[in-house]
Amino acid sequence: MRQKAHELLSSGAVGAVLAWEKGELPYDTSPAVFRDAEALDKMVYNGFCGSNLSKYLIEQGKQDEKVLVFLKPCDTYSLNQLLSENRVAREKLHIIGIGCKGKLDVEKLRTQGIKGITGIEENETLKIQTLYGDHELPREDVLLEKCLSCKGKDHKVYDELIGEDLSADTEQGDKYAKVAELEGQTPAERFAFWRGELSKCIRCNACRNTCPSCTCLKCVFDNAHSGVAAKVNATEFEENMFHIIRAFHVAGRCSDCGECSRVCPQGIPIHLLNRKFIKDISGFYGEFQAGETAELNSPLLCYDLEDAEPNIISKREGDN
Amino acid sequence: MLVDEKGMQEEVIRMSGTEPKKCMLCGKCSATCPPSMDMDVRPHRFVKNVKAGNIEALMESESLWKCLSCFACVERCPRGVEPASLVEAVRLLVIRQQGKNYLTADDIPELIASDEEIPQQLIVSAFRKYSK
Amino acid sequence: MLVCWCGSNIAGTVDINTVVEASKREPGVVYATDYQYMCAEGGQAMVRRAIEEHSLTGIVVSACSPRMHETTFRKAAAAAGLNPYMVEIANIREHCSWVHKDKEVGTEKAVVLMRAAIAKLNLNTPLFPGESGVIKRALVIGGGIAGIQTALDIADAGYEVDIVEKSPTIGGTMAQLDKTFPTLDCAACILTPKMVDAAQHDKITLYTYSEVDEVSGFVGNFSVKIRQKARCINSKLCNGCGDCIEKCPAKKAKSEFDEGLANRKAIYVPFAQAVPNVPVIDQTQCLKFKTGKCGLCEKVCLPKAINFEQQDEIIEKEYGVIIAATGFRPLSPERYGEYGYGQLPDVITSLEFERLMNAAGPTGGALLRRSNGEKPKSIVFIQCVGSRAEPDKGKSYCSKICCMYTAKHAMLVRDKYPNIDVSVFYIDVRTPGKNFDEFYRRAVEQYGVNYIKGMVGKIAEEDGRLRVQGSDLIEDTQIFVDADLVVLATAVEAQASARPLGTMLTASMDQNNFFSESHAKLRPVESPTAGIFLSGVCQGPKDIPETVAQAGAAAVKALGILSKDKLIGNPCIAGPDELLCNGCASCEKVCPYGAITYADKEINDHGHRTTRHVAEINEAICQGCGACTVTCPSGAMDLKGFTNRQIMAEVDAICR
Amino acid sequence: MQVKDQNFKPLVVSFCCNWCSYAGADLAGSSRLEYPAEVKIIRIPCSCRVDPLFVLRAFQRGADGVIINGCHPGDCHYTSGNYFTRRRMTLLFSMLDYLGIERERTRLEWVSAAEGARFAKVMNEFVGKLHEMGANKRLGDIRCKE
Amino acid sequence: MLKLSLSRMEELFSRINGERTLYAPIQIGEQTQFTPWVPDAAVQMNRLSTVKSPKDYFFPHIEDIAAFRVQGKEIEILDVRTEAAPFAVFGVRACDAESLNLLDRIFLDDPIDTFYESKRKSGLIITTACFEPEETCFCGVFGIDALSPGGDIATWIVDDTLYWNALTEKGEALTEAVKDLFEETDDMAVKAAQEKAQTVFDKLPFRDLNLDGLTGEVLMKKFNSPEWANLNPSCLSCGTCTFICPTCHCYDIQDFDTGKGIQRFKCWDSCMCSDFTLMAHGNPRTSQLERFRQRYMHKLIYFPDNNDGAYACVGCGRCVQKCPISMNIVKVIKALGVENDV
Repeated sequence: MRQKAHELLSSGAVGAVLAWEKGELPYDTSPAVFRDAEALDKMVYNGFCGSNLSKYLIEQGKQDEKVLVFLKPCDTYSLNQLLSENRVAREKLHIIGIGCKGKLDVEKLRTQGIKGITGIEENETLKIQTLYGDHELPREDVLLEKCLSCKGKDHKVYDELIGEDLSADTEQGDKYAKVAELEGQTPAERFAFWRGELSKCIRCNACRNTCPSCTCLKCVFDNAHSGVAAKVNATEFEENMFHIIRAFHVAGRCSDCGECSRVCPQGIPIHLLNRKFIKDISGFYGEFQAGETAELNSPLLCYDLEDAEPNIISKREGDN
Repeated sequence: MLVDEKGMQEEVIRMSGTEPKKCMLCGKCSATCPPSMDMDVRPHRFVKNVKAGNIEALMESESLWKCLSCFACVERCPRGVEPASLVEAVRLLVIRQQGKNYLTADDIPELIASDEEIPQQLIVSAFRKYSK
Repeated sequence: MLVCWCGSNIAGTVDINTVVEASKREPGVVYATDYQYMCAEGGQAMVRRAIEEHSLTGIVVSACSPRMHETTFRKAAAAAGLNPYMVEIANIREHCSWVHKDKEVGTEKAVVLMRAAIAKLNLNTPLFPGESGVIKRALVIGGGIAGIQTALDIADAGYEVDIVEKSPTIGGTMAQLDKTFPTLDCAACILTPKMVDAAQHDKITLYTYSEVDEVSGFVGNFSVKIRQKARCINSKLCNGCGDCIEKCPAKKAKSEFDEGLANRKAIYVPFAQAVPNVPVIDQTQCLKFKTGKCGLCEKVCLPKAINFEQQDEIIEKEYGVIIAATGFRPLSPERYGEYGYGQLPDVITSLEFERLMNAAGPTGGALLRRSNGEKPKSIVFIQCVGSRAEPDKGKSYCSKICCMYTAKHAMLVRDKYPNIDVSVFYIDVRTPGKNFDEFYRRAVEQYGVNYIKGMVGKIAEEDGRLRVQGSDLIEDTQIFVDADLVVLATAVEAQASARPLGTMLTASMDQNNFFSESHAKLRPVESPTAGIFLSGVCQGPKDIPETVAQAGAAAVKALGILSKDKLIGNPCIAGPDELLCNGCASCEKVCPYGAITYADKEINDHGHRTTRHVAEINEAICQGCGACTVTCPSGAMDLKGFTNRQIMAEVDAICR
Repeated sequence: MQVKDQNFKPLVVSFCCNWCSYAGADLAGSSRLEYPAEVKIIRIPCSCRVDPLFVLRAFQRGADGVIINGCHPGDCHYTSGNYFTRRRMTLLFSMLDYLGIERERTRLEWVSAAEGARFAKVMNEFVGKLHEMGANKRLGDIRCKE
Repeated sequence: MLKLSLSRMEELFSRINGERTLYAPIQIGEQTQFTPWVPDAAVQMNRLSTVKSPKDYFFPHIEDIAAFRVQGKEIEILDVRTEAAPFAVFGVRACDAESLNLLDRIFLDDPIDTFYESKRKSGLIITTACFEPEETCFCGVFGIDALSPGGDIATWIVDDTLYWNALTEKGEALTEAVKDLFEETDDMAVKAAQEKAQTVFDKLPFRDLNLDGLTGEVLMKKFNSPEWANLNPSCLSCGTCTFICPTCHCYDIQDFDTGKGIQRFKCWDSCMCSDFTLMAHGNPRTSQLERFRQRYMHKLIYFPDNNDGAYACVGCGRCVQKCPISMNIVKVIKALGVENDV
């Protein structure tokens, strides 16, 4: 990867490389823009490159130059969605699809009581060195939540592929399992569940700002003229409001990349809101995966004369 | 106990699940009704009487027991009024007032023997209705 | 703030004084008063005076529905120099005083509705309507008597009109009729001259055997794609000699014009007086198309007008107005098993009866039984077949013309064949029209037609005759009439093509697939969609004189637009805030009118200049539905007159 | 058995499209058909003008139920508006349900200009249901309470 | 010094809670947060950093400061100020305790923030020493001794025993009230544990983070450093770092129209927000880079320049752990500090 980036950057074929940069600790890689071939030494690709680079292309694509970007299979769905909404110009991109066998979640290490991490060796079994001794863990136990419902190893948009062999078939769990479990509960139980989760929200906006579908120049919640702007969740209502509207605004556009839940400092399973919409859309209007191609229309931008009426909601649950 | 006619009228309408006010008096029910010729209160007038609240007269009418429950009137009525259902409901009123068994399983063989042309469906529905 | 009593209509259940006093406490309100009839001249004068005396920047009228008098008060405001869009109406009549009986409850609600209107008004801004041009040509869809009359009236006023007719000739259902009530003059004698007039009018273009494929645009500027189906005849070369028809060996097709009672050739003109008198090849019947062999017509055609290669042609034209005149079809009575239509050949519909009676019809005007070709001795007519029924049993409406045409039929039979007994089963005989009841009485009194009040329950064949079992409600008996022919007065039904056409025109339709009029009493020939007018039975059942009257009325309304050079638009349209527009084009995808386009524009955000792809609204095309506003996640797209802030202010005020 | 507050008056925001439902409500009025005064109507050009924000806003400010009324499918004055409404509101209502907000507090109805009686019937039904359920406690904003 | 067996903590908590509200690091789901203590709560004695710092209890995320009742055209101003009720926070770490001293510099300096002052007076801080630091900890860089924390009362947990030492008058007063639970003891066990733990501190990855050269004297140079352009692009401009930071103290004042009046409240703001510093004419900071730079310039240059060299960072490591894209103050210090003189 580094060699390819070096080649394209030094030849002037691209003006910038969007990739990951190694950090100060074994796991703190950051997305980075490299403009200098020398600096590519710091470029890294490992199990902690979970962040989705596609949204950065909105900003990086504004320059009058071509950008080389490395995308994992799931990131390409987000990029397709951005392409379909004219947020990124395809001709300015050189996309290299890279393999992925699931990315790691350092928080999961911590919740297992591992602290003081000073080194991580990545294999099927992770070898972790800490200030307090060494640990070993199966890789699959510390995968990011989003990798537990992997969309597969195919890249949906790319110019070339590198290291496809790196990809491993990830166990494809039922991504709707938790949504269905909640749907099966009583309204009071669901209400209690979501109150518990959403009351944790500190409105840091990390979910929104990382979301490759939340691409508004100015969010309605930041726009003093919108009438609904709010800097914080002053009441329970505002907690609900922010998350309902955010999920609604990305409904039919969200590719389920899982970044929202990954970045939430409070550990709120925000993706369960988006997945609810995805499940409903697929259930009511036919199977739909946003970002499958750049030409797809969001199901909220079209309709069918025979669409279900809202009473399908209670019909589906079979009770009330 | 339903003492007044108004109460009985409401009860008949409730039990039948149909609305006699929808009747436009086209007479199609009576035109189509097989035993209509033998009725004292023909189906369209049966509906009209329910509408007017003359339930007691209907309870004493012969038509009440002439109706075959063939539902031709229900099928043909352009307004969705169901004369047969109204007849049915009035019959039930009568049966309730009588308040005891008028037909037992033992009676059935005799009934069939007495009249070979008697529709079996009638026997079955009568058995269902006249015994409790 | 102005509160109307509407006589006792509002004042009866709303305490006007409380509303006035409450409004005075609302932020922004500087003056409040009330009046007996705000919409009357006195009330409007009061509105003007209040605006002038108190220098009002906006007014709220608490009165009847804005659908009634919003325009009235906007005009009054404009007369006093106030922008008409600075007027809001609180609907305290239809939505309040008329639905609540308790005065306290009504008053409380009226105050809330008034507050909501004030809250909205506080966020109103003056709006200025845009202008658009008018294409001086009308399109009439349907070439029956309605369409012909509308087209002639518009053409006579000096404007171009095109008629699109889906069958090969104009004339419509009226051309199939024998005589017309109540004068009994021959339909062809009064219709065919009009057909010829239309064909020869230099302002009228006929597109027969054609259908409307696509409509876009808006009042003044419709763009229409007309599909001219392949006739396989070059109309310009054809001289109408009819040699081709004579030689055509394929003669098994059912004649549509004769309601299937006679056959026609594969190449045919529907009837002798067809306009244009140009044949058409029925490709499903023609041997050349079916087997590749034949082509006799081509051989005999001297002007060489036959062209088997002809394809459908799409004609694109622009129109300022469109008039729907799609007419009707008689309902098929097959679903009513009691009549045996379809099984019993001597049970026929009224329109079939018209053809049987017509001198140019399949029997040459001789009334003969379908089963054995013998003369009938007794005929039974049955009215209300499929009309006045619950929606799942037929049509809920009265078809209006059946009583009269049945009387006509009965009379014609008795006149021509005095020996035939004629009975009519009816529920009611409805004859509200000039000379109508007299006509019906003549059938009874002069011609001895036997009217029986009651419906028919069953028709059965018995010894070659029809035994009609019905009710006689006057006698309160079941009766049996032996008949040789039974004629069903079938309900009027909208054309199957009406609803898809309505969708294309964005015209609203009622539950029976008739076109909805803009106002049942005051705007009966206009569709709620601007620039679309309704002519004839496509709006609802009516007889010929009514159809012709309405056709003329539709023409006049259409002329009202055609005669203008500019149309003033509705200023309540969408518009993007370019600073917020992401350029995602979602709005473009949901706009039903194609009013949104995208363009690269230089955007100046507080001196920060960037070039961005942003939405643009074509103000003449936008109709102001607001679909785009909700699609826009950033809230860049808003709807003037119904902005996000305004609607939320109303919500807030209601929930306060 | 839950004790119902007899004095509870549900607050209902009813969005009505200008062409069908608002006219239907007018017809209910001119036909003198009663429905509860707790229903307050907001006129919008088309049901597709209803932003989920408006629905939430109403609940925030203390509404106990929100009902959106539009033309019957196929009858939209703007051809397609109500089809978008149907998708949007189905999804929104489903999401509210998912968050545990009672399903019966939101409703989408098609009421034509000719259906005054139906308008009144729907409003009576809706308010009746809200009466049974009591006040909206799950989606209100405490700051907007008295 | 006093000591108490850990098995009797429930008793201690319930006694403290009796007098005042007690907040403690309690496990909720998979995270630990300061929340009001209730009997049998899962108090985390060993989990080092809570997601949010205890600053919430002194400088709340949202706080009403005034209200206006609007009736028609009448507006009435309502005073919503109240004296804070007494409370205590247990389990505060040395870094977080120090952060309150930094906040004091802001809020207790003229003009005094009375809302903060009231809470600071009523609040009591019980700290706990850190014997098992995380790899993200770097409080030592700012001269904080995690093994001898500050606050009103300091505690140490060694094996199965809690050691307790009051540091202030407020601390003494509380100690008096619960003294009967404790036994007197010397500090030998604590000392031994401190010595042992020091070896871990000496191995921390960021122990040598160098702050030299980050002073007001080089303000313009640092402001114009080309490094910002390298650091900034990854930043999502979310508010995570500012909201979990124990020293960030910016707030906004907003009005909420309730329909019946106005609720005026202050709420945390973040220099990462696009509307931070938004004024009537527009925003002087138009780019993400400027906002990103502001946060670190403030912590590392402006604040020490105005506050006797005290940096607005206590090395708690929260931002190192929680930044969604792992861009944090450590990386900034390394990029701009003395090692890279740019």
